[in-house]
Amino acid sequence: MVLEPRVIYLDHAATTLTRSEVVEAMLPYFHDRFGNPSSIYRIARESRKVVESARESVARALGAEPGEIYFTSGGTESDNWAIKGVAIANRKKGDHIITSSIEHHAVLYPARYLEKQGFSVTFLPVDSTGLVDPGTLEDAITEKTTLISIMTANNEIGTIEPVREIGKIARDHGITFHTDAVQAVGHIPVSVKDDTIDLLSLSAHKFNGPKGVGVLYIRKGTRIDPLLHGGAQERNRRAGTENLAGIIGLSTALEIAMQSLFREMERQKKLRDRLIAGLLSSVPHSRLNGHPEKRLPGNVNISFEYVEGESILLSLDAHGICASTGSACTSGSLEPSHVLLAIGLPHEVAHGSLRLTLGEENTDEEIDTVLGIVPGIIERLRAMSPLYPGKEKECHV
Amino acid sequence: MVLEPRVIYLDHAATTLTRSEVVEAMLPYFHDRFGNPSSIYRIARESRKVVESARESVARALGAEPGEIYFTSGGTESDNWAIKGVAIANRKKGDHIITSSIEHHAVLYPARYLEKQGFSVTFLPVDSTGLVDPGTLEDAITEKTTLISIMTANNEIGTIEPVREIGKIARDHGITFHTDAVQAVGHIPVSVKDDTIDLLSLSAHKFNGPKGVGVLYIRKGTRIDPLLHGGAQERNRRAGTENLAGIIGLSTALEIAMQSLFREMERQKKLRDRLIAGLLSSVPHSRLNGHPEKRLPGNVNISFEYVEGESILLSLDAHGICASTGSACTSGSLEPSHVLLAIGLPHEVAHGSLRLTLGEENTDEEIDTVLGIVPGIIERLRAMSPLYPGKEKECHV
Amino acid sequence: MYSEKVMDHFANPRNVGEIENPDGVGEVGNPVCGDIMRMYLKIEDNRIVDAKFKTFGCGAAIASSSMATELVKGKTLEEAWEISNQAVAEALEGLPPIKMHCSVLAEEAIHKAINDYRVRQGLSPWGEKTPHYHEGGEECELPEEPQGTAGDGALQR
Amino acid sequence: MYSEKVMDHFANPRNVGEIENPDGVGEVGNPVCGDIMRMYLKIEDNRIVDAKFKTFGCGAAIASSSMATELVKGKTLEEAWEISNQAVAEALEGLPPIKMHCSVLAEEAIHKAINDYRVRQGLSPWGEKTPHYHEGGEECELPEEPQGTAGDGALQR
Ligand SMILES: Cc1ncc(COP(=O)(O)O)c(C=O)c1O
Ligand SMILES: Cc1ncc(COP(=O)(O)O)c(C=O)c1O
Repeated sequence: MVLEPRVIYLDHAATTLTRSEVVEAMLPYFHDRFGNPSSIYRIARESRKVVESARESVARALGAEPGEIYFTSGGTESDNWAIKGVAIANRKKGDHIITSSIEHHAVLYPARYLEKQGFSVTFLPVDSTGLVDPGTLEDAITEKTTLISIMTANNEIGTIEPVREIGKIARDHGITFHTDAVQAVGHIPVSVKDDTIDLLSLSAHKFNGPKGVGVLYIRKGTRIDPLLHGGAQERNRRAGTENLAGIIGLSTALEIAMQSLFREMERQKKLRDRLIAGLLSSVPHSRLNGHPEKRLPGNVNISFEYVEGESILLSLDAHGICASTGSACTSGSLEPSHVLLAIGLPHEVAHGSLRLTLGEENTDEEIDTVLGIVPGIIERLRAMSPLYPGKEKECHV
Repeated sequence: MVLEPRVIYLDHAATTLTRSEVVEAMLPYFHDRFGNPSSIYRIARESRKVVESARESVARALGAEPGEIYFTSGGTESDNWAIKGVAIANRKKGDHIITSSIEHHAVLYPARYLEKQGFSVTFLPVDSTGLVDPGTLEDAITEKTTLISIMTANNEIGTIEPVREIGKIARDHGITFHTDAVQAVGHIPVSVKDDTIDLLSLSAHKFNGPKGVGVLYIRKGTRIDPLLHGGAQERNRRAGTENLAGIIGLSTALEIAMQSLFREMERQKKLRDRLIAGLLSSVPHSRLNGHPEKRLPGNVNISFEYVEGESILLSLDAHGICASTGSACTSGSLEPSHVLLAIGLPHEVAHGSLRLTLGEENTDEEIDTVLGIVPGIIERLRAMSPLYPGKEKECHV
Repeated sequence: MYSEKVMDHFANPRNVGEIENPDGVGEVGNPVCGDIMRMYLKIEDNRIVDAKFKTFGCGAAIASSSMATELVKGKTLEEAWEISNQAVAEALEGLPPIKMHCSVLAEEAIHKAINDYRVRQGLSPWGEKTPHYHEGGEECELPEEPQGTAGDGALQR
Repeated sequence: MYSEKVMDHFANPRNVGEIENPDGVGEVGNPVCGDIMRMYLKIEDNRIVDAKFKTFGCGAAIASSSMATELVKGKTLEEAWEISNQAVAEALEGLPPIKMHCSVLAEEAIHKAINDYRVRQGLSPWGEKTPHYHEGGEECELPEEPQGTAGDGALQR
């Protein structure tokens, strides 16, 4: 990591650096091998070839067929395409879709947009650890349900959903199943075959690939309208000149991530658990958000009562630590994270959440540094807080 | 140009190489300065800053305000967003839109999709040079017209449309005006202010920037729905983690293109006119498609009767010349270019078209080479053609 | 995002704490919305001789509280009453548009604390502006989805 | 896109030209659709002793014509009749899916030329397959917009 020497980057769920090897792999496709894959001459045919081998490589990583992989501009486009494309293509069949209340906005807002267009949407609740209950989901299915969209893993609290069970339920009812796996792919094993997934979104910049490129996996035979109409690219389903370098970057990054998947999972889990245990034990009035075990290997999300998240982030930033919060104050809205509210946190506690997400370059020493810094920050902010009952009234949790 | 020594690239309307200076400018933003512009810590704030200064730079090039520039994944997304976003947001006001029959598929197909959703669309005819008639356009306006979309310059035949007159008509009738300027920006002067344009699409890879990034200019006050719903990026209008490196690439490429705009226009016009004159005089039964003067400086489009375009391209490719055709045979459809049909070419003549589009790196010597090679190729193919009346029957045009 | 002045007042806030036996106290905001500001005033001869604050909130909220206490100290009540949220924001060398409401909170906290003093003194309170959206927790939701019209000062992240 | 064999037959097509006083001629395709193939046969003792072609069309159309003339030469009419479009495509080491119709054209051209000969000889023509979509110009449009279902062999550019 060539950041400033002192920077400790713990916001990998927001974005990751593009690995040097990936940048290397992309570089020839900007200037030297720039041919448009849709053209006919040799330099264009070479572009076509690398796009198709990238497609094969992505398909292998997901347990899919190459013809089921569609390159997009990122997780948001993939999600929008899946939700709106399936709902609208199947409108005659039914106008009901099911999703959860903790989806990323790239799923939630398209669903709300569909509501405005006359669709009906069920936003399933989750339990206090962020899990969707498959039974509740099955009960929500009606004759008009055409789409179920449940994320593989949550971006804020890291909870891993029972995708396999949900996939089975969807299949049993003949309903199309989409999963937003943007936080999962490259981090935990994902198989569209094993989990009977019909559509899956992923985004390169979440696994050390470039920003602005993603994939929508679409199982063969799935009814879906295009979102981007135009040229005949991507087998007539996703128009637009292919982002050649981006596609190479995506597939290269995914290949590298898959090679060390299990090793890196184990390594991050250890760091994660040490970070969680250390923070909970050293800071009173703190709680872990998300599931204790069914959790992304790199996700730590803790609420510190009586303080507000943005002021924690600013304080951490002064120490060179990059992190994230579910507080509304960073997002320009006044409502804290819908995910933290959905797992039952009171507003004021949701405002005091801190998300630390690990990546490959994080070390044991960095965890030590963070554990040394956070308690002091929280203590200082609490001393300023009119809500804090004070040390004397503390009851350690 | 670091292509193989012998390659003569004459397909700049399809895509261009990303300039070395542009790649240089992008590079730091993959690995070293990769922060998510929406985050709060220093490395993220730096990303925010460069995105905003890229926005200002693009705004300057178009005569727009920075707050009117929205980064997208390319020309296709910009076109889709403009057409569907405006039509749907204004549906209550009216359900009629006007466009031309020679638009790029990224405009035509969204318009056809809207037809399926119950909108009515007028596809204006063009004259034999590809010009839309502003009077005909004005006559097509009804009380229900909410959007006019006419391209600034055509990608196949290079015809430059009377955008200023059309913009004025739209403004006079209080109708939103979109122009697909994907082939124009960076190649001819474009000003959203002078031409009273409400929305404008552009794409970086058409002016030596990277593929997979574009802009939709949206005049302040324009009613439009988002196409990509999700995060709060791009002032809540275009969700998705910003393609940081791509955005830098786009703005850098545009700055460089604008610096030498007039000089390069003059240079390319000379090459273009020499190429046109040389081909028409050395190959019988050939005709220029598009307007003789109102024409992109880099566009040459000629039909050679009795031969089919793909076989011309393959023959040129054998000589290292990269070109394009309006023949259906390269596109996998059987219908030749809708643009060539719209200007009145018979199908069989449309199949025999050759498009050569110039770029900055093309030289006088390359034009000489092409002029030396093309006539022989056409002659050879004609000798194989059952349609060719034979030399003896030739009447030079 | 934040000016150096904001960061300075966030990192080294002036006048943090409580005043024992204050002459006036004003609390505004709502923890549900993510910020709450409490201002303590010590008043002698119609003049603010000391001010302290406690704030739960973002960087701008803490900096605005700090700056507001600095601004009121030494002022007469009439002078202090006239301190607008713009004055607080300007003294901080500007606030991002989405953080302007923190300066509004500061202005409201000053008004509340002064009126608390006036009521304790048996005086009638001065007319406060209608509190901004922070007063009612249920009102702290801003429209999440974009409005139909571009460029109309939509939120910038 | 194209195999080396296709490129070879495109760059160096065998048997281009016409046969003076041919025994059979078959023309298929339609210039409106961008390809037309004319095949000339010289037939002696029920055997094709020479074949030539003229073709307006894409690389695959020219290569298929070239290969088809090569394949029929020396064959009896019955043997030549059995040459399928797959046989032409295989001899070319494959054609892209969207170009398979060119091999169909070649098969049809062989059939037409043989039947032309048979009719000239006063024989009844053999039964041709129903011509593919190229025969009628108005039918050469393929669906331009994607169908509703993914992965069902949609066109690949
Ligand atoms: C779960 C999830 N879905 C979707 C997205 C959107 O992806 P992108 O930013 O690549 O558009 C993100 C990340 O931003 C995410 O975490
Ligand atoms: C006129 C025109 N509009 C739109 C597009 C689509 O742009 P992109 O390929 O960047 O999506 C192109 C080029 O492909 C074009 O030439």
